[in-house]
Amino acid sequence: MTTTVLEVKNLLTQYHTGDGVISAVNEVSFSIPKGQTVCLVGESGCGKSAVAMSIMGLIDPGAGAVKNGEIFFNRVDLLNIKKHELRQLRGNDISMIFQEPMTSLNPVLTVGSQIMEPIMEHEIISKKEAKRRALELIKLVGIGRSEEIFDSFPHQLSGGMLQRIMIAIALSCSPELLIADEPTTALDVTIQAQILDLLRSLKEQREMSMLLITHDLGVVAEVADYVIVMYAGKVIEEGPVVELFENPKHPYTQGLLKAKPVIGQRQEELYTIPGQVPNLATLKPSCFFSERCEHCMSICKEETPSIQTFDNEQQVACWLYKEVSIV
Amino acid sequence: MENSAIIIKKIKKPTKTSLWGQVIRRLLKMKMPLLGLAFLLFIFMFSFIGPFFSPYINLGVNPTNINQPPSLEHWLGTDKLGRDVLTRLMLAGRISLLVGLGAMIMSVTIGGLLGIISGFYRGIVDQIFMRIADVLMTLPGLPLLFIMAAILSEWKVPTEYRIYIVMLMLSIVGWPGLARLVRSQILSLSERQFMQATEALGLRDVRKLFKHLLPNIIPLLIVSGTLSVGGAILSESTLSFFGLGVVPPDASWGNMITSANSLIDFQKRPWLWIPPGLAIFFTVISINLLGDGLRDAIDPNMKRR
Amino acid sequence: MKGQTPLIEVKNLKKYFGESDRFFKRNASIVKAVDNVSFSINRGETFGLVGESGSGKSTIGKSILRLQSITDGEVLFDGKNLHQMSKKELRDLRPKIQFIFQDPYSSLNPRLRVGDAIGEALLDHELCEKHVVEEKVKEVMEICGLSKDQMNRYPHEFSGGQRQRIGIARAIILQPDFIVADEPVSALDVSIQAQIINLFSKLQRQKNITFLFISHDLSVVEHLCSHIGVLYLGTMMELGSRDQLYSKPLHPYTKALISAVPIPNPTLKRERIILKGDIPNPSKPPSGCKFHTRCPYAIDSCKIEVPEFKEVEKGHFVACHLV
Amino acid sequence: MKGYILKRLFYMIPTLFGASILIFFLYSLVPGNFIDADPNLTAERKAELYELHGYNEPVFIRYFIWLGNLLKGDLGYSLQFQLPVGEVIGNYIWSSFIVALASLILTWVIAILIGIMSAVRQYSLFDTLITVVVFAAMATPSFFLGLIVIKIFAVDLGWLPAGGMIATGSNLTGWEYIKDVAEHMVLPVLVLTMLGIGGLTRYFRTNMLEVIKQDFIRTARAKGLKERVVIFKHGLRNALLPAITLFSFELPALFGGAIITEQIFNWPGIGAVYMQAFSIRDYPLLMGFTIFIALITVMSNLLADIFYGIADPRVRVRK
Repeated sequence: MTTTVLEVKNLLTQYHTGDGVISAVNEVSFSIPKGQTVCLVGESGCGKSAVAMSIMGLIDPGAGAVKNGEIFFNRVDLLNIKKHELRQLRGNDISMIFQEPMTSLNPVLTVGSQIMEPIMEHEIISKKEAKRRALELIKLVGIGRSEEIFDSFPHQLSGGMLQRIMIAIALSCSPELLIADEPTTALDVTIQAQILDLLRSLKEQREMSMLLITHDLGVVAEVADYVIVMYAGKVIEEGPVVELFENPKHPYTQGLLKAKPVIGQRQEELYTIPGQVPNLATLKPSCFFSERCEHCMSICKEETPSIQTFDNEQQVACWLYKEVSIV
Repeated sequence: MENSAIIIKKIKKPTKTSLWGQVIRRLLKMKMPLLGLAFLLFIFMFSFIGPFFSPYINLGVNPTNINQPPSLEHWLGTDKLGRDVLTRLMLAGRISLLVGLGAMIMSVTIGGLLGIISGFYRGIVDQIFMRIADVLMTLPGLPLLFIMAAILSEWKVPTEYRIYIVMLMLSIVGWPGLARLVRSQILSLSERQFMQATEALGLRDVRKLFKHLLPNIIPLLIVSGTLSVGGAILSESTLSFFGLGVVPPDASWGNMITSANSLIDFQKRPWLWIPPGLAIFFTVISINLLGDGLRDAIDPNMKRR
Repeated sequence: MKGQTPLIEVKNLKKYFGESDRFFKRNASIVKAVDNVSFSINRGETFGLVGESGSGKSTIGKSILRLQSITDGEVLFDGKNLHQMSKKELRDLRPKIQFIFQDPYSSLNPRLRVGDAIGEALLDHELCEKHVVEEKVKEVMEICGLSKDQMNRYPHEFSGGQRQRIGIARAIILQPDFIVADEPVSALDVSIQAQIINLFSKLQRQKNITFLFISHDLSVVEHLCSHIGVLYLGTMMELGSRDQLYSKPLHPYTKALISAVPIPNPTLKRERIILKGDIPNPSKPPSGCKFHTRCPYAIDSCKIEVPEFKEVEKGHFVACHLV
Repeated sequence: MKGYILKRLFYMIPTLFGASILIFFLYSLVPGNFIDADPNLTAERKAELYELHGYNEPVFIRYFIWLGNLLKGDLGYSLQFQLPVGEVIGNYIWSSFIVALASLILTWVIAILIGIMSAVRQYSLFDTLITVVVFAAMATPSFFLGLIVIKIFAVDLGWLPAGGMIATGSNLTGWEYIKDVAEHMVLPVLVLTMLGIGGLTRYFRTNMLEVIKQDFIRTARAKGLKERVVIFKHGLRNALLPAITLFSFELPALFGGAIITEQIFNWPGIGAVYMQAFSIRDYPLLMGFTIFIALITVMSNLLADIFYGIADPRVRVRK
């Protein structure tokens, strides 16, 4: 069994909002094998970004906090180490890129200086050497005229270029794990194709594991080795990408796959999942998808189903499969 | 029943939620603004109803006990004409509060109106008003007030009209700031998609102004209006202190403090000039707390001025 | 149905933005947001306008309904030139041509009850008496999948999807002939998006409304639109019916666009065209064919000559030297 | 950028012109003037002076004469000092300047520090305390604060002189003189600082809160930078940026003198001179002084934009 880079166990992250405390990440467990790309997919408000922020320890203390669970990174529990120890991991062994490249860089500092920052922070290195490394990184992420780009300001570059710079920053200290929170959502489709292609090639070259967060099932199919589907703060289904797409088990995953219009496979009427995501503040113990589920049974309304593993590594949390397999 | 979803959640009877109801509920949850509101209510009662309870209501000059320190009969002592300082403080409060509110109402009306017109109609109208506002804002505030006050005292305006003129003066200096704020709010609202929607729906200007723009301007007017009352009271007290605002025999907190100009009163009789100063201080601080609270209650993401 | 004059005709539409300062005649940098675009939409059709950011699709949408002035060209609605008519005439025509906005959180007045927002245009245009309006509002809310009990609520009490339904109800209550929908579903999640897309299909069938559907999402456009135009940097690259464009795309940009859309099928092996470089700066567009800087098949003449927008087969136009 | 400045310069002219009209006609409205107010002048002497200063010309003509001199840099002639207004301003401005400068530096240093600190430690006790202090500072009438400060420090405790610039009747020189002036300066500077601290602290706090919410702060943290670096290198630089425009708005106060504080502490600055001129109707001085401040205000607005352009790369460096 390949070693796992990251192991998340019963992670519980809560936010206090206008109408009470919500469990944005509700007892979530999963692991990321070395060199693999795991995709965390779900609609807005399902808690996928909260998972990433919990791992990085970037939850805004004023808004919420990680309440329970463990996050093992190379057998070290990130939730129980001292603040400065976690800080030394960030940007060094685990790094992150975000959705909005246009606002993710400091507008008054040059692009080059922002690439050099993590290198100078985490390694004992001269400024000259750091600059050389930065110029190399700019070339690595496929941007020509690296010298000119080094001295330019963020507002002078396009969205696509800025996202490449973010990737360069994230890779500056050759991290073991790269977390990408909706990296291509804000980009045009032709630029998105470039960035996904870049991420894929970088992953192969550097044997780097990646946690990619997205709401777009197309992106998942293109980049993922393993998929985790989240709904209302819970993991409802996970499995290897091919099995999950060919034989989705959870009604929500099936619904998502049928609801998305696909080029070349036009249907007359799109399947729709009725209703909308429930208010996380008023959730009672039940399957959170029960209100919108076609196969809803009485038990679905009373008890929350636990994760169940099948022989081909696929897992699902749904009462439909409870009595069938006895694993 | 084709697939378009009907909202599953059963709605109880269609309650008529009101926006202002929510604002008040939010406001009641905030400690500091409530404290401000409580003090303001107290100071209003103190100034407008207080005098009826005081035995010295007619403020009779009483040469026998002049300059008495605070005592049981005169909680805040008496002044050089033997008048009861506490009662005079109450009556002075009436004038200061009236001037503050009056000035606010005038500058909000003038500033609001001109801001809306120039923000909505733009073109030359906008240029003219904004140039005027520029000129007024270029002149230093205080000297401008002094000049106007000087004109006032030269024209021998009868004292009872004087406070209304002071209100007018304060609003002449006050309206440009507000007009600028309202104008920029109108400009940013007009960029919003729901205003482009009124364009697409072909609604008449009247409906755009009163049904769409105005309701979205009210929060700004309320907050800026509240905060400007504090500013007006401070300016009035400064003018009156220099004998250019409210002049005796009328009393305002500002001109009560002028008693501090005589050396003996300043050193030996602090009860003459400290209470009015504190009255101004606590009133204005309460107004600012209330105004700040109102801003967060009405529109949490309104830009802080 | 084909012989009829089209409901909407756009002829050589141009829209230039630029800081041409009158006093300080500097070399104002002009942005040609819409650069000589022409197309027409027949009654009952849904015409899709596809393009990436900076392609000018939203500007075209707004210019057609005269929500924006235009630099040059003509827009004919049922034969009448929208940009020539008086303000009064335009206002009277407004109920016939409606607009659906993209952002559910900014397209509704936060301080106006939802029922009033939907019904106010009926009142303002005096299309029916006051007491009838409430009935019409309830009826149209039902059609759009909203419960009529929520008439007196305010926008902040609704989810993104519901707000978009309100925007649609506000437009169709006036029984318009033509609706421009500017990226109506791109701000929504997949499950909600499907609900709104189905609502659009229902409106097409039952209300026989002609749509101009603007989007950057090629799969949504393929699902809803009968004819599609592909825009790049303000110029129309290719135009044709859904089958013509999706089964045999001619322009390299269209091919690249279609191949760039990720397909939710991990086992699908397909030859991917990944374009190099970035979308050029609109104020300094490339010479000749604007796409030549990123086109894998670009030859010399692409750099010099602007390709002619020619009809390669019935109703299928393309602007490319190699076709 | 250059075009923008030219445009601003272009708009400055009507504003200044408007200001000059407003000032002149406001002053002309005030009946009576210095000459009438002087009792020991005989009737013909007054007529002579009227003639000399052109008082019997119609208002418009007098305005254009005044404007003509203004354009030639002559701010008019002060009757009270028998000196050109420019000179009077020149003599008294520097004493106002040192007080205003001292309080400006003090106010800005304190405001930046506590404003940033209370933003970084939002919702802490320190933050609530600062908010109360800010509200108090913004609610205090300036003259009243002056009186209270004099009562406590000068009268009751007697640590510091109550007013004036130098100990009365002393003609110290060199280092002694500076020490004496400094001692007299403490209270006025303290008052001006306390008055100014409120608004500015609140401005920096709001600015900093706004900046801390930005995405690039989160990116800086994700890079593993120390919190100190994230706040002071990334956050502070962006929070201070708009403050540059605010700094230039302080210029008029720097030269205009604090009229009230100088009056309360009878500090011989330009503000006190203004008040004095006011009571004896020395209009040329008043008008000259007011247009002088208007000019500085307009110039400082322009400077504000220029500084901002230089400081903010998004404006300085075109795409």
